[in-house]
Amino acid sequence: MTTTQELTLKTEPFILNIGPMHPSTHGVFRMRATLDGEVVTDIEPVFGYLHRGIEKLAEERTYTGIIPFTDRLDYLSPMSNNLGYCLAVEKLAGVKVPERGEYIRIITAELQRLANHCVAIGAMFNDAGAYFTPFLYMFRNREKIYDLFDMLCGQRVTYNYMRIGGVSQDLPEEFLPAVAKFLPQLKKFLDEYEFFVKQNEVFVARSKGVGILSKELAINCGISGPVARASGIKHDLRRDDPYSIYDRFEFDIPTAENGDCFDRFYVRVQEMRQSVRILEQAIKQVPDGPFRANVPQVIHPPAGESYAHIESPKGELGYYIVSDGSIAPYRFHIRPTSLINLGALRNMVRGWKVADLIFIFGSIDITMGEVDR
Amino acid sequence: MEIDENKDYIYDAHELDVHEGQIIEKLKANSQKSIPDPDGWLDEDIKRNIVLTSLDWVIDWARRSSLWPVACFPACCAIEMMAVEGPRFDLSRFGMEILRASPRQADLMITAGTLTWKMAPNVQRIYNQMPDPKWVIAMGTCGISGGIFRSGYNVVPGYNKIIPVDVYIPGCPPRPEAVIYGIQMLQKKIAKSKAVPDLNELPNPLKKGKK
Amino acid sequence: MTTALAATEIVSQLSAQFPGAVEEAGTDAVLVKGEHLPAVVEYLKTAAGLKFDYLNFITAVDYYSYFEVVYRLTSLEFNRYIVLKTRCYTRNKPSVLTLTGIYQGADWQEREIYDLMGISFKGHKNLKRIFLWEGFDGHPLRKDWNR
Amino acid sequence: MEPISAGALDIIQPTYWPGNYWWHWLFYTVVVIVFMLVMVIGAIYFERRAMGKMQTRLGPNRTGPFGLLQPIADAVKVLLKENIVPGVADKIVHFLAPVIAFTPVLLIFTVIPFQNGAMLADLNIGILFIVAVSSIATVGVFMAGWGSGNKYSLLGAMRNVAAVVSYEIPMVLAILGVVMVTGSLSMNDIVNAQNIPNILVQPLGFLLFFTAACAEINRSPFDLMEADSELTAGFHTEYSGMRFAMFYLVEYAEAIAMSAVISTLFLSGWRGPWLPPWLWLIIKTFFVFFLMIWVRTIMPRVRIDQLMGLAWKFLFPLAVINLFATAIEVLAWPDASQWIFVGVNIVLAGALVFLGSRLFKTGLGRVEV
Repeated sequence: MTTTQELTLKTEPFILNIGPMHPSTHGVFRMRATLDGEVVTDIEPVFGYLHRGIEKLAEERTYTGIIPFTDRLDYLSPMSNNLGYCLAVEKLAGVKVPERGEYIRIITAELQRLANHCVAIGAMFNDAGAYFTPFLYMFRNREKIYDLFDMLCGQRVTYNYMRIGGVSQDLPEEFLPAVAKFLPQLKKFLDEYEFFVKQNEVFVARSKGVGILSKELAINCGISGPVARASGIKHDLRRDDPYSIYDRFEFDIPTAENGDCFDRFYVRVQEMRQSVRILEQAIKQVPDGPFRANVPQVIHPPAGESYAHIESPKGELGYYIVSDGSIAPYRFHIRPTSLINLGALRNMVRGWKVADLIFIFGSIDITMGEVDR
Repeated sequence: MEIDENKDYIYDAHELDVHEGQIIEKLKANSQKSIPDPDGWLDEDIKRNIVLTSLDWVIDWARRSSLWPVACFPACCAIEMMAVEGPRFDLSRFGMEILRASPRQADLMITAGTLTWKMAPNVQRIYNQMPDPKWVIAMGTCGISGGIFRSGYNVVPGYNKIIPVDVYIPGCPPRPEAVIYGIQMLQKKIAKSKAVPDLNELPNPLKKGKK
Repeated sequence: MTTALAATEIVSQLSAQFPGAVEEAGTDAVLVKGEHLPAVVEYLKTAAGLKFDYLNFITAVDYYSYFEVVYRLTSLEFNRYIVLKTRCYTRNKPSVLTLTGIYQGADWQEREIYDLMGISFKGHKNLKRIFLWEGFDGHPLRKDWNR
Repeated sequence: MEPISAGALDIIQPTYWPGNYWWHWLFYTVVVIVFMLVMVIGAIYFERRAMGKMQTRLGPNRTGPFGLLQPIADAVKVLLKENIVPGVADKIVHFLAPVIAFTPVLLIFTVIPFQNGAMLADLNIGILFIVAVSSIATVGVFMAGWGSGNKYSLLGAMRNVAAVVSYEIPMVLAILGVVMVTGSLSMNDIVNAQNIPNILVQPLGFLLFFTAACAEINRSPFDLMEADSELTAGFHTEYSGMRFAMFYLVEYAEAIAMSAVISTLFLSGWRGPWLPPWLWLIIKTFFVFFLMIWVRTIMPRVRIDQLMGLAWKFLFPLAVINLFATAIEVLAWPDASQWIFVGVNIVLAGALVFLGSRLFKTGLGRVEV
């Protein structure tokens, strides 16, 4: 007589290699996923397919010469990267940035946050399987932000706009009116977009309660940015450790409770609204005056070390610079937001389906340029 | 299969990693010279003064009108590639909105981004998986020569060390207009190619050892 | 503003808890002896009034005569930070104790240091190269590394 | 003993061939194949342009006038591409899969009337034939997934089989409602009986059949077997050149065939004023196809367990209720005007869909598949 014990099927783990060249790994991320049918039982991330050795290359460049590298770190938000790096060097060298320069920096950084979240939200929908539509609508608005940057520095992606002690060139006359004209359009678009997304039953079913990241785990993994705030951590460096002139603006820090994919989407949309709020205040207050401090092209900061961090669109982006008094940094380390935010991916995806694995990964919003550096 | 929440973060895929490392080292040793661009036929064509037939014209027209790119977007240029696909620049006008995720169904590889040695075997594999006829556009300075990362220890100085490249689009990253221009250049190039082979040049199975 | 926890403030507390653990106390950083590091960090993480529960980053610097591993911890509750450092004085197979048991976020950062700087972390369960491939010659971020 | 010549004549000229002559049969076969190919080319162009418009872009407009030649260029190019068979593939299965997937789609068109009686075979079990034949394509898909020797393909094929097996049931139950109202299984009779289009008499049946048909032919949001963002290209990841073209053709031909079936069953097929009947059929087919494109453009993909949940928890109970309601109507008041049932059924359908969606939401947990 056969018992239930004997009838149990012997199963083998099904190992699926996802990436490095896969349509929704946001670049060249690779996962070795162990599947049980459709259920993901384990994943092992493999990195390094875009490891360009920026930290080593920076040791042979001058301090100003490193700024182009920072553009290419997180290529979805180069302005924020520039800002973080310049803050670190200014902290090291003790440079004071003039008022106008500070305002220009804030405006560009917040516009960059809008542009980044456009892609983050759009790509997240693509990973959920929407055939490009939400992505392209977001991209249409992103193009408008690109136009503004184009006006500012003549580049569309890698701006190389900020300098140590300010920015490379002054605002063109038509820039601020253009921003003022763009913001109401974006606000209207966001209302519309959020309405349609929340009405979409399939998206809600796919995202609510999926890929939950608990608050404790998020803190333990060092996760920051919208992902952490979606898990209920009310931590924003713009508020908790104000750099530049963020203490002059009024804005809220949107948080959510559940820490699922829907909350990550929701927090990003709310953050875009807050960025619009900051921009509205900032463009009214821009003072006249110099846009750049009087800093030599080749600077020799005193020997020492400095760490400056900013709230980049993806989270805490930090630069740790050790100087030996020469024209090049002795050691240049980047705190990679994307790499550290991925730290909890394995805990988030285990037990979910393959489709969810892709979706949860998309909802974290990473850039491989920053993960691998 | 039960999911053990407390299972340690250990994998026994060491052999796989070692194997991957060996492949990379082998490729690195073998690809020190640039692969010449596959347009030698252009000169030859002019020399021999071959007239394209109308069948050639039809096939070339079909090939250049429907270039399906494969998704090969390692780095920064991918953003501009997406912008080209996007509403403003709109690659769908040329019938190129079908981004095939599987290289088996694609004709064109737009290499948007820096190539690292760790990635090189994968790119080569994708290229080999594409069915003939296939074309490659090296997009951006990193794709052409390694760009500002050229001196890096893990960066391949240009895609043409790994795969033959048809069209180069400079820029870091190139603007979408430049990308569209590059694609049109490729279309011109395809329009000149000879699709139907000469019967005299084909190997004759009846005569062994002779063409 | 995240304020620095002055080294002098904490050093007496640490010295009382772990005699001989603090090697040197600078103005902005505390230099901890390698063998005491996990215990000190555990104490900083759990002790009431400190609660350094958030690991910002780990990195390492090559000073030729020694390697310095830098840890920056933040207390989200009290909005304060502290920088811990530890040194290993050997160039041949330097090693530090791991923090993966205390902070999960330390995992990949330690692997990165192992990969690029060649410092191994004792007790790390999955210490292998993260960015470069198995068989890559040397550790590129070392100052004496040559292509 | 019967003369041999009589038997031979039976083979050449059986009674069920249209017009009773074999050349009619041949002519219709050619017409059906050409019609399907032209429709597919039109559908591909139509879909790309329509989706372009919905996505704030243009869609193909450079190749030929208004981009009309784009699908032809695609077809010529794909047919002339190299055909790769992977080394680990099962060669025979890999070769046969597209053929097996392709044939049943052609067969569906044999029983669709273009005009009163104008069809290749007026089977008296036409709709049953469609149900039977349309699921054979799954065998081809599964062969493709298995024969490719690719893990992504296998996953996609397994998903497809699971989906088709589940969605057959609500689909057939939805059809039964139509059969009860019209009283026939023959496609021609179904169209002839529709003085009021069945979409009004059977609104719930239409919704169920449309959803189930979308799932069965793997249109978005149920395109789990291709699932670009997860499984690269799903079951046809390893197919290139002409084989891939066949799968691409199958995808659109199935969509067109299902649209034609829906317009025959629910939108009164070729019937309509002023225009010639075949044009009405094409217009209605493209209207249904447009609905499919619309859904594809605006919906993310569902997960496999949600797909199953939708079939068994939502569509199946609704289909059964619909069947009972129709049965009562047909049995109890066989002579009442259908317009009364139109009103009753629309109200019933609205209420059921509303209640079902509320109930379905509460049960949207994880289901192990």
